[in-house]
Amino acid sequence: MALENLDALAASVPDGALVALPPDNSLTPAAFARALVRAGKRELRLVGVPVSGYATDLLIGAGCVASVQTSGVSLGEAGFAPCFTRALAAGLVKVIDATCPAMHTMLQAAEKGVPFMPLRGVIGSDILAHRPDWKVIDNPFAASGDPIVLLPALQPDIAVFHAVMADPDGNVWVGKRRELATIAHAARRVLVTVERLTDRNLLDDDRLAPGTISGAYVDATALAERGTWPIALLDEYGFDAAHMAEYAKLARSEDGFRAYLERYVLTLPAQAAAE
Amino acid sequence: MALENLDALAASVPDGALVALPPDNSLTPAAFARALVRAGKRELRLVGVPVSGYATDLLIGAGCVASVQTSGVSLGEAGFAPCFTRALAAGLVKVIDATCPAMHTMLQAAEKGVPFMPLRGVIGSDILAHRPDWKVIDNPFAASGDPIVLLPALQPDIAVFHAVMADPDGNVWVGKRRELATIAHAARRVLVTVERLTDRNLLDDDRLAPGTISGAYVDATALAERGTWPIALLDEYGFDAAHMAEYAKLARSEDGFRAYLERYVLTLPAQAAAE
Amino acid sequence: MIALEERMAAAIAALILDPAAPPVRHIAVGAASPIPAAACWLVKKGGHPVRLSLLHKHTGNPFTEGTRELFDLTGQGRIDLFFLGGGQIDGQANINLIGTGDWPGSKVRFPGSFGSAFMYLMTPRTILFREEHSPRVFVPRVDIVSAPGVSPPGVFRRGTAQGLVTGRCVFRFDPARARFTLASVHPGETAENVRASTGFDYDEPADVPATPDPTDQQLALLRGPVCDEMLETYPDFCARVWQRRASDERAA
Amino acid sequence: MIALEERMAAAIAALILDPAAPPVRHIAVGAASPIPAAACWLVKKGGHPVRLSLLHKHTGNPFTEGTRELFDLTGQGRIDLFFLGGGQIDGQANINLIGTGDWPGSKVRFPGSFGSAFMYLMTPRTILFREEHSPRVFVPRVDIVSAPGVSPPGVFRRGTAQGLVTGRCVFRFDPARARFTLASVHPGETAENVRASTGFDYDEPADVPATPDPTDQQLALLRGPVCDEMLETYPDFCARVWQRRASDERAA
Repeated sequence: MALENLDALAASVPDGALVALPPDNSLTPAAFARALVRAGKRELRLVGVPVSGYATDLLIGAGCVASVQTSGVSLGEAGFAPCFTRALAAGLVKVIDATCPAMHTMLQAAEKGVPFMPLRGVIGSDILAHRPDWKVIDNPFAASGDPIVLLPALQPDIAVFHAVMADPDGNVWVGKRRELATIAHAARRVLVTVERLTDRNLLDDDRLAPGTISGAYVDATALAERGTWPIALLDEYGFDAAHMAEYAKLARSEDGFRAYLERYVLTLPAQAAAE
Repeated sequence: MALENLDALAASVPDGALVALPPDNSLTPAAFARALVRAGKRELRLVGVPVSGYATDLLIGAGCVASVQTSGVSLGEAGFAPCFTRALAAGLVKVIDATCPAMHTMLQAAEKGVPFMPLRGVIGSDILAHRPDWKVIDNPFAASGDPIVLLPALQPDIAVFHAVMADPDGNVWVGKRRELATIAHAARRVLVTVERLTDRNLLDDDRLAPGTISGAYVDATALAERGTWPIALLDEYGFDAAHMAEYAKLARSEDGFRAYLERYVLTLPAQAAAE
Repeated sequence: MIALEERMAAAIAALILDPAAPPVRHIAVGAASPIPAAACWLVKKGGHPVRLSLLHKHTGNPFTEGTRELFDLTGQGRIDLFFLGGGQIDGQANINLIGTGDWPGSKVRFPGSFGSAFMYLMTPRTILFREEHSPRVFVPRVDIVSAPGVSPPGVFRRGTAQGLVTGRCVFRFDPARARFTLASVHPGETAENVRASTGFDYDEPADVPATPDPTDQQLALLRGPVCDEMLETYPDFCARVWQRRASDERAA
Repeated sequence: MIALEERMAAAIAALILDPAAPPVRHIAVGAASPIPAAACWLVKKGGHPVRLSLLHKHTGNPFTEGTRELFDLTGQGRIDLFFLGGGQIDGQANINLIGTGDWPGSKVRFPGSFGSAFMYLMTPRTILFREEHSPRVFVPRVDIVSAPGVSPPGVFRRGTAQGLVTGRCVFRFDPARARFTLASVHPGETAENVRASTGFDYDEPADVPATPDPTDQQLALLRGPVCDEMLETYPDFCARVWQRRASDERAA
């Protein structure tokens, strides 16, 4: 496991990569997203696990994104995602709609190394009609006709998330955000930004091991203090609602979004801006 | 969530129930198994998740068990499971053979509320030939023929395991033994024995929440100090190899097994015997 | 002065506690649903034993496997009631969270379907809610179906909409006929008003009752303990409806 | 005096490090496999960078999702090498962990298949091991197939047996021909001896080399740091082979 500089870590993402991002309530790698903008990445294919928020909207606004597969893009109480909405209307980004449990199921199929998994529901939704990669079969275990959706495994090229701690073996502590283990297991390459480093092995401590993702899945880490800001990080720091409202307001126009980038992304380290 | 007496908790298990038990390295409810013997339960259908050890062998020896669905029954370094082997030869118990990942997959299907899940491998094993409830289909996502096994969801009537702590809301702390969440999610009824009680809410503490199973899944708990003995409990106490060797030796004969029951199960509280 | 959000929360609480409906043990509330969240807290703080899983509660969130745990819980049959809104809702109770115009929302794009395509079929009871009651929202036929109101025989489905609570009225839904019936209109509204504001057809009794005002006890609960529970998750909502800010009450 | 277990561990280590085989980054070791565990530690303590996942290590176990995590890791293609034994093993490398006689083991019942029916097909390399080398174990055809040695075309399979290490010799396996070849015999054994002790047919070169003795460095590693790592998980094995007990070295 290599410890890298945040911008070097972001620079390692190839243009066009299929990148899985957790939503705004689950250790979003916001500082990493800003570093991707600074690195000028292009044609990224984002995967919202299962939905998308600030980081995705920022990357779309900055022109880094070709497509986003997700069950929803929103800034929560701050409203619709302005860059996503504008880029979609302008035909600059493609959205591949899903429904939340389908995103989880497709990633779990990749986690288990099976080519597909079934999911109940969904039949009758227009999502299904627009997903030629999803199939409906007759449940082989039912006595009579019982249509059920099969979803293909979804293996991201890269999964990125923020964690509280990393140890020298590359184990990272995500606390109760255990769902991040699934994208770590499913992806080909896993990049983790961390709030801080620790010397002790996280898996050797019975109190910390339950919230730890093994370094077996982690390819590289980088330090990023306040790495989820403006989003909350467990009990470490809270949600910066004022900043999110400022983002939502500025991002409503191209000019405003450019001003946001200048102020918070391109010139200043994000953590300094957060003070 | 009700806090009950250990023997009352065991008495609440109906004869004939499909009971999921974790293996000997994952918070085995050994004291609970001894209480089931004292309660004189009959015709239990045990499910090894994914394998079976001391508790299953003890229950079989005591005549509590009609069948065991499992991927293996063994006492680890202490050797073959003597009561299981003897009862199987005598036709007193039925074994339904599986392979470990199939047990996990069937329980995960129940956890997700889907009627089946696929699993790679298994084709060519005689296990498949003896599981009419497992089906082989042609992978609908493959370009050419690609047979793959589908396994039905397995929903235990009851899942039982031991935990370190329970809080007043019925949340229980299992530490890194997160896999127990799957049987808790999959089963109709979940009984948990615990080493001790705590006053604080385990899910409210970001350090304890990752190793906690929500009380939403827990139907009843009972105190059972040294509840996994002679098996280890995380970093709380170690494996009692001498006792397991004594069990393995005594259980080799019917008389020896009766002596074991008299000494450790029927007359003495197990924790006193362990001192 | 009773806020519309308070009326809607009380109306939803009445549907939750409808004695004719199956009992509710565990209710889940999705993202961006402050009015249903307030209704659930109102039920719970009113002394009814019910387990609430509020997905977007930052602290004390009951899940350790993220949103997947909510969908798995629902798959297991453990969630008795859920709430769904809609950018469009039609008379067959189809909901559209994707957008208007052609796929995937060529006129107006909404955020997306979230879990609706699963939850609507897998939950025994769904209460639909939408504050804006206009022909723009309540349409004869949704442009895009995020989740269908009813399903053909043979499609696995545990339940449908129980009702629809809007800023003007309460509808009940009959899945056998795939049709709404006006159940009550909020004070200040009339049956004619509702008809004019609704793009879909529905049934209407000869006498349409008024939606009861929240009781004084309910208002006290909403403004006190319910707001206390919601401050962290829905700060803007609490500020708007109850003029309370978490930051006024504790250091940030 | 070199213990047979030490010879077998060294022979397995040589197979692990076989330069002709694909490189090994992550090895998993199942339950009740002390000799393969010793071989893996020998490789690692010998300075080869390899990740070991030892399922039954009580402390420092790398998994937080139990054995499921091992099988998921394997499904993901992250486990390069695994070990399997067998109550019976036949000349096509079929293994039987269920029992002899009729299903499910009417003559002798073994513990069960564990993960073999999955791991054998999903792991790029499997090393088979069995200390007892007799016609009772190495049979023409296993009574019951826990996991097949080879699979027909079209069946998804990542790998087969690389070899079979016994108390008498080392075999290599050729999946294309579904047949073993004798690779070396341990000191004190002869090709004739092996033939007489083996129930299945196999190929044999004109000159059968001797299995090399473990080097002094290997023996020092096995008896020191390797045993240190194994004491907790395999106390009986360490006591038998190396006359060391954890309880002698620390308070229980």
